[in-house]
Amino acid sequence: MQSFFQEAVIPHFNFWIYVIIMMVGLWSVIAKNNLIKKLIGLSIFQTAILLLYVSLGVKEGATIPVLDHHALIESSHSESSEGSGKKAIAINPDHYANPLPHVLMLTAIVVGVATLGVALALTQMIYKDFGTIEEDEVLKKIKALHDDV
Amino acid sequence: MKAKIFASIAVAITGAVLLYAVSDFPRFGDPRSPANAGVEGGSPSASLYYIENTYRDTKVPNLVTAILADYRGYDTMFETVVILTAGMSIFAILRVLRRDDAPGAPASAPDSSDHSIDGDHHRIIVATTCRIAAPLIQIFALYVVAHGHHSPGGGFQGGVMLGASFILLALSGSLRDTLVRFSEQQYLRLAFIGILIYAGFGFLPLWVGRNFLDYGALSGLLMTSGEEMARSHSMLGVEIGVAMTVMSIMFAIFANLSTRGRLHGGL
Amino acid sequence: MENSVQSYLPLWACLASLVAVPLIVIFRREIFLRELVTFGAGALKFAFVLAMLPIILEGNVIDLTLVPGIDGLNVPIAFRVDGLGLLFALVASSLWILTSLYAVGYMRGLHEHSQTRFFAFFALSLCATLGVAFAGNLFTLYLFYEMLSLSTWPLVTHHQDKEARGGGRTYLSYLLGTSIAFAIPAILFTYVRSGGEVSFGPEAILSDSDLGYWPALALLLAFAFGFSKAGLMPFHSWLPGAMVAPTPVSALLHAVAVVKVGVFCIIRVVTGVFGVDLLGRLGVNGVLAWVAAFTVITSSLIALTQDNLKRRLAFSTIGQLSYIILGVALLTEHAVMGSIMHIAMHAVGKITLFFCAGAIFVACGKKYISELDGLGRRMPVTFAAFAIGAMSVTGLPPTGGLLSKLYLVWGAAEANEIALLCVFLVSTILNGAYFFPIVYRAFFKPLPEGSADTGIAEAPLACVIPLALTAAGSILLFFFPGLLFDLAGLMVNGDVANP
Amino acid sequence: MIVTFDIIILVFLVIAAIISLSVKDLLAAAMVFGIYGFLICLLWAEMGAVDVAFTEATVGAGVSTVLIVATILNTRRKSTD
Amino acid sequence: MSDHYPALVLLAPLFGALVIGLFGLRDHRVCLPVVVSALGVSLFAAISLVLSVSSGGPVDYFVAGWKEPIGIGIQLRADAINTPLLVVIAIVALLAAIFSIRPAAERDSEKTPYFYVLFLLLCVGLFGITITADAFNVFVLIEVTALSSYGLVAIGQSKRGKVAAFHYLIMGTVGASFYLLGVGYLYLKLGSLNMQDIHGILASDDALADSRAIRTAFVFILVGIWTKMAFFPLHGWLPNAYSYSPSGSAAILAPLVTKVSVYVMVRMMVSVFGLDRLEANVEWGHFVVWLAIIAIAAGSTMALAQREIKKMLCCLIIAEVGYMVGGAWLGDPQRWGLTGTVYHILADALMTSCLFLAAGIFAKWLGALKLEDLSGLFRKMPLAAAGFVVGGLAIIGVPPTCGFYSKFYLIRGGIESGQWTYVVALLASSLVNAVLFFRIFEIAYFGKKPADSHGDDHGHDHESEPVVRLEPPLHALIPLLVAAALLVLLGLFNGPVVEFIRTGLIETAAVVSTGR
Repeated sequence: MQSFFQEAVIPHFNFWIYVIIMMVGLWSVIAKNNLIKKLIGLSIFQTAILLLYVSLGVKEGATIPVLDHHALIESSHSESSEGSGKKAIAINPDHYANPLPHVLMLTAIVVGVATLGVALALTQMIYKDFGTIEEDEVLKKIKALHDDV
Repeated sequence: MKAKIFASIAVAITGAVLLYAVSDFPRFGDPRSPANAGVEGGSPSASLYYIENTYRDTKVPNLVTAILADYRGYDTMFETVVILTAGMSIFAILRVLRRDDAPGAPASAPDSSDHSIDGDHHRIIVATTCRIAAPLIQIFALYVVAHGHHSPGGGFQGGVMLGASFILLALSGSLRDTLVRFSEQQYLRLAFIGILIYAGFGFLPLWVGRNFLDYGALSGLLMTSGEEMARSHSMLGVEIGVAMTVMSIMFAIFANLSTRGRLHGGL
Repeated sequence: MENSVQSYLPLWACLASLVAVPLIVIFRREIFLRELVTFGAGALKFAFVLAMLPIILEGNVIDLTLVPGIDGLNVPIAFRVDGLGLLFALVASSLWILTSLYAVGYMRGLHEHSQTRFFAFFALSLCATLGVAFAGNLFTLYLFYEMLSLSTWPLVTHHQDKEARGGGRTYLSYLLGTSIAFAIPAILFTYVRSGGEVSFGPEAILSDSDLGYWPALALLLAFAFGFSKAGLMPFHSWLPGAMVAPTPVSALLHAVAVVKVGVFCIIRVVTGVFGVDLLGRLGVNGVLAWVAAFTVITSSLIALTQDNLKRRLAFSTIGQLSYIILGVALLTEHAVMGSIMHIAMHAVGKITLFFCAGAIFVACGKKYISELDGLGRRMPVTFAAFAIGAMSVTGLPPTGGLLSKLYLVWGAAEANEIALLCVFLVSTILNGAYFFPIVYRAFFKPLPEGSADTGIAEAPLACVIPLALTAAGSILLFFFPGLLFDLAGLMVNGDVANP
Repeated sequence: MIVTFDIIILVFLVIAAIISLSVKDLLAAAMVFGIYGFLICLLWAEMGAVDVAFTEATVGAGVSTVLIVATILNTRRKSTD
Repeated sequence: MSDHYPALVLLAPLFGALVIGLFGLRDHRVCLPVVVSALGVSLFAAISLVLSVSSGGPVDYFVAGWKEPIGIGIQLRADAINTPLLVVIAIVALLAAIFSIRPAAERDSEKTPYFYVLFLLLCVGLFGITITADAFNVFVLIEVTALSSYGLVAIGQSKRGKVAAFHYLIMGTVGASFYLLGVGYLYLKLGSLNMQDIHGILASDDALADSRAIRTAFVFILVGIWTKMAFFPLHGWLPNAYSYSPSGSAAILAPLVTKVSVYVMVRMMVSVFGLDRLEANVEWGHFVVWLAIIAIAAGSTMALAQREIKKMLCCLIIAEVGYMVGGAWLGDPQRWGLTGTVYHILADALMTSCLFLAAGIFAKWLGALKLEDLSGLFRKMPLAAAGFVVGGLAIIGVPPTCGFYSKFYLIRGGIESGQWTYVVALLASSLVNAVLFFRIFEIAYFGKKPADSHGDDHGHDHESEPVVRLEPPLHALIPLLVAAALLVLLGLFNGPVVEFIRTGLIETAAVVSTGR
């Protein structure tokens, strides 16, 4: 068990945790009776996927994906003065975190909030129509109202 | 009770499948993993290209903003469209449009439930501090939007903060006063103008015969030294468009949610 | 040996009645114009079919592709007129003119409601019938087959009362059900098996394919039961059910058009898809023959027990159809010729009987055979025609029915199927058994005393003339069968057979 | 990217998620959801994804919590499960 | 301007939505002309794309001009599989837009501009999904489509509509997140988001392609897409969502959203994972075909049990999705099943559009929700009833309509791949459809008064002396009749369409399977 923990879990710790968070979210989306609890579960479910994407772009000992602005300007000046085409200092990619997952996750976060906003609007209308935000009570009331266009 | 059992089964299956695959992942934080450095069979890794060539292509040190606005600008345009769609859906669901209360008209007459500021002592302290803090937040937000090229930030973050400043005013003071400053007609129009700016920047290269969203073609229009600077400036323009849309939609969502579409009273 | 001629005649023939449909609707107010359109379309259609006769008689075939099939890729829609197709088209279009005349008299006589719809759908179903006759491949055949079932449904349920609804439901569930359940898979299997080749050509589609005994049997039965319009047991009960329809519908459709389409499709399948030699080699046709034989005997027995005149005629039709299938299943030259000729003979004979049944109903509202005592004296022409029709269907000398039945028997002897030979003879006797008591009862039994003997008289002229003509027709066919022989001969050995 | 710091935040994250979903009072759930949001923002910053951290702070944790609270005040506060 | 069609196809509705947003909110009259012209431009662009693809092969379009290393920018790709779908989306959207005009007097007509903004944003999403060749971009556009469809479902007055929209949102978001998860796993193992690039790597390195992560990725992408297309076990949201939404929304959502998800599945199978690899592990194919058979059976039986028209049509959609998924996974040698599926996407979109337009007319102008309310329909609305009849016959699969031909190709695929149970399921389901629709025709035909009828399959419009005529206004009737005519046209001209699809399929499969 110890070796399994050392060899399998520690190097992928982030990925194990993201699965756990995702399952917590998924469980509550299906099992919770309260609509708002469902939505909180849904948001947690979506943030878990963010955790996967960002943690696959992490590099050990790498800084944030913003290039050191001033060093580049001096290098391009010095390089343009010597007239050599190549930039003076090469940017070592291993020093910078992988920027692509970050871009994707910006989109995913915003999509998550947008969905949450629409869902909350629907919850309010359900409350206005049925007077409750508990799933089972809402379904009972729907069966009660016989035909509504 | 049935839902709980079904949920547990579904979670168990999904969890098992996910964990089954986790052991196949590269080590966490490994700089040479396929995502970070690509696979020999495929084309050269995108992220390596971004890190090495972004500054050469666009003169923008913040890689994330560069990818966000230029390389994958098409994604971001649809992200703003997502926000606009959410705003419109919430409008369609919640907004109570009585015949007279056409969207253009300012919020209807204040009714009793709208407790204005002066009547309530505790709120005065909060309200005045917020009224002072709001402009500061907005200035910082504009800095975030403009400085997105060099430091973390950009259209989305700045836009949300601008929206948050109005939400702060609405929360501390009354929604009715905030709506006077930032009426429904204004924020709806601003939302659409934001995307118009973004799509406009994308549409211009088409006249010059270059593909959609290819900012390099705008160097003539923007009178910049080279294509790279044109890309950098148009990215800023695009970020402003995004900020406008995000600001107005975030405030619109809050205004509708807090008053369930009646746009008076509020929290 | 037969070259194909490109000509648009089959298309015009089909379109003649299709064009009539909107015209009938437009003239729904002016009754006379509407009838004129129906007759005009009938005459036009018959003329186009006649125009094709000389071409076919010279031994060549008319081909016309409407939607091209791209190298087996898609489903082509094409016409191909040959001897069999033309014979069936001749019978259908000629009898349509008479039936239109009859229908006008019948509908006026009974003041039926919504006649425009009736005539419009009548024209449409004729277009479908000719479409089947001229179909050049299995898909076009299926396309017009389905169109026929759908366009005849409103005719069957014309009265829109309780039993019309029941009849319509059985009618559709049988026809549509079997066609989707059996016909489509059969067609698709042939399409896949023959590598995309489905059009009827000089030699059969599957003739060279190495089909095993059981798959071939399954395919043949799927086709036979798929085209349930041919009324093979156990999928026959839609035909008696369809008797709820007004008599002109029963007369033309359920004696000539719809049922003959079923049989026509089966003949197409046997000759065009399997080919006589493949079936002979596998011996699969024996099973079909026995199914048909069983249908002949049982339907004739049931017909004996029926008191309703139209239902008795319906069961007799089921029997006669199985004659045709039996003839084809025997595969010998004369049997196939006999069955093809029987299409025409039975059509003319049975339509006369249905016309008489309708005339009786119009004249005195009687439907049941037990009520027909002594009517012969009151309605001499109708019952004389009935007698001639009965003789033709049973196959007695002065009428054409004898020739086709003779060829069938000759073919059975050729194939030395003694048992099937007996089936033919026994069923002939049974035919006589359920027809002639009616004639005897009408002429020789006295009128029941209590009935008002003055009121009953001949049906209106518009009904009587057509039934007289068809009766005369069946006699004529006995003396001048030349045309039928030629057309039938074309199909059997490809050149004009001398009688 | 400090591994121990990473693990601590992740553990807190899971705890915050479970608490937020199990507490009965919806306002409390919303608050803990806010905490969960800011913990995630801390995690992104620690992992080097600063832009994502900024967005998560403003959009993910900030606005979502405000919207949920606004909805709770317009509907009902007590939750059965 | 002409080589920018891939971008123009979805920019037109986007600009349309912006124009309505800016000017339409106050003045409702602006809405319709803008919508029709925007969709007209998209239709024109889609048709010219079809022409250019048929003449010159697939068209690649690199947004923002990043071409050389393929994974940098976002690539749009128009090939034989998606361009016909673009044309069908544009046509169905145009029909639905014209159908859902609400005269100012109507009850909730003040929401018309919001309806049309969401309508156009939905079209943007649908066009985007169909044209893009970037795996992540598909997720963003799925969200655009999803959000606008939640709004369209809940825009009406019906209480049940809101609850249905809520469930639709929950299941839709979970589905989209599973899809995102799948793409994440692909990116994690292959380092690229571009479909062509992913396929190149998978084709060149078999060990990697069979690794656990890639297989899990495919499972999650499939499950996510199945939720979006309401494939049987994950169909819970569809019947309520589309039957309680207003007629205008149902006319655009029902025909397109599920079909585009099926297209995404086909795109994933053909352009990302490669057909030959999928056909390699046969047991996976059999399993999915079995799922499809269960879907067809369930859809048909549910349809039989329904008393409401729209609910019944929704259950038919579930069965039709079963056809398409089954057809795609048959794995028959000449790929007739896949051709049938791609053709059925087009055919089914038009069929569902025709039926939902008719159901919308009956609900709105006849107040008929249940089947019984339709009695005497042929007498009251002969033309609308004719449209409904043609739609019904197409679903049953009567020859001249496209329904027959798509079933024909699917059955041919079934026979050639030996999946006899699939063939039997298809035939049984068309029998059930026949029972369903003739039950309605009988009610409609046999109404209390001696109603007249025309049950033939060419939609001839001839009625005898009508007593009372309740024909819906022209703006509702014309789209229905156009849709019915299109059904027959697509049927008759299935030859060229299928040939176009097959050359594209063989070419994409062939080109892609050979890797770089």
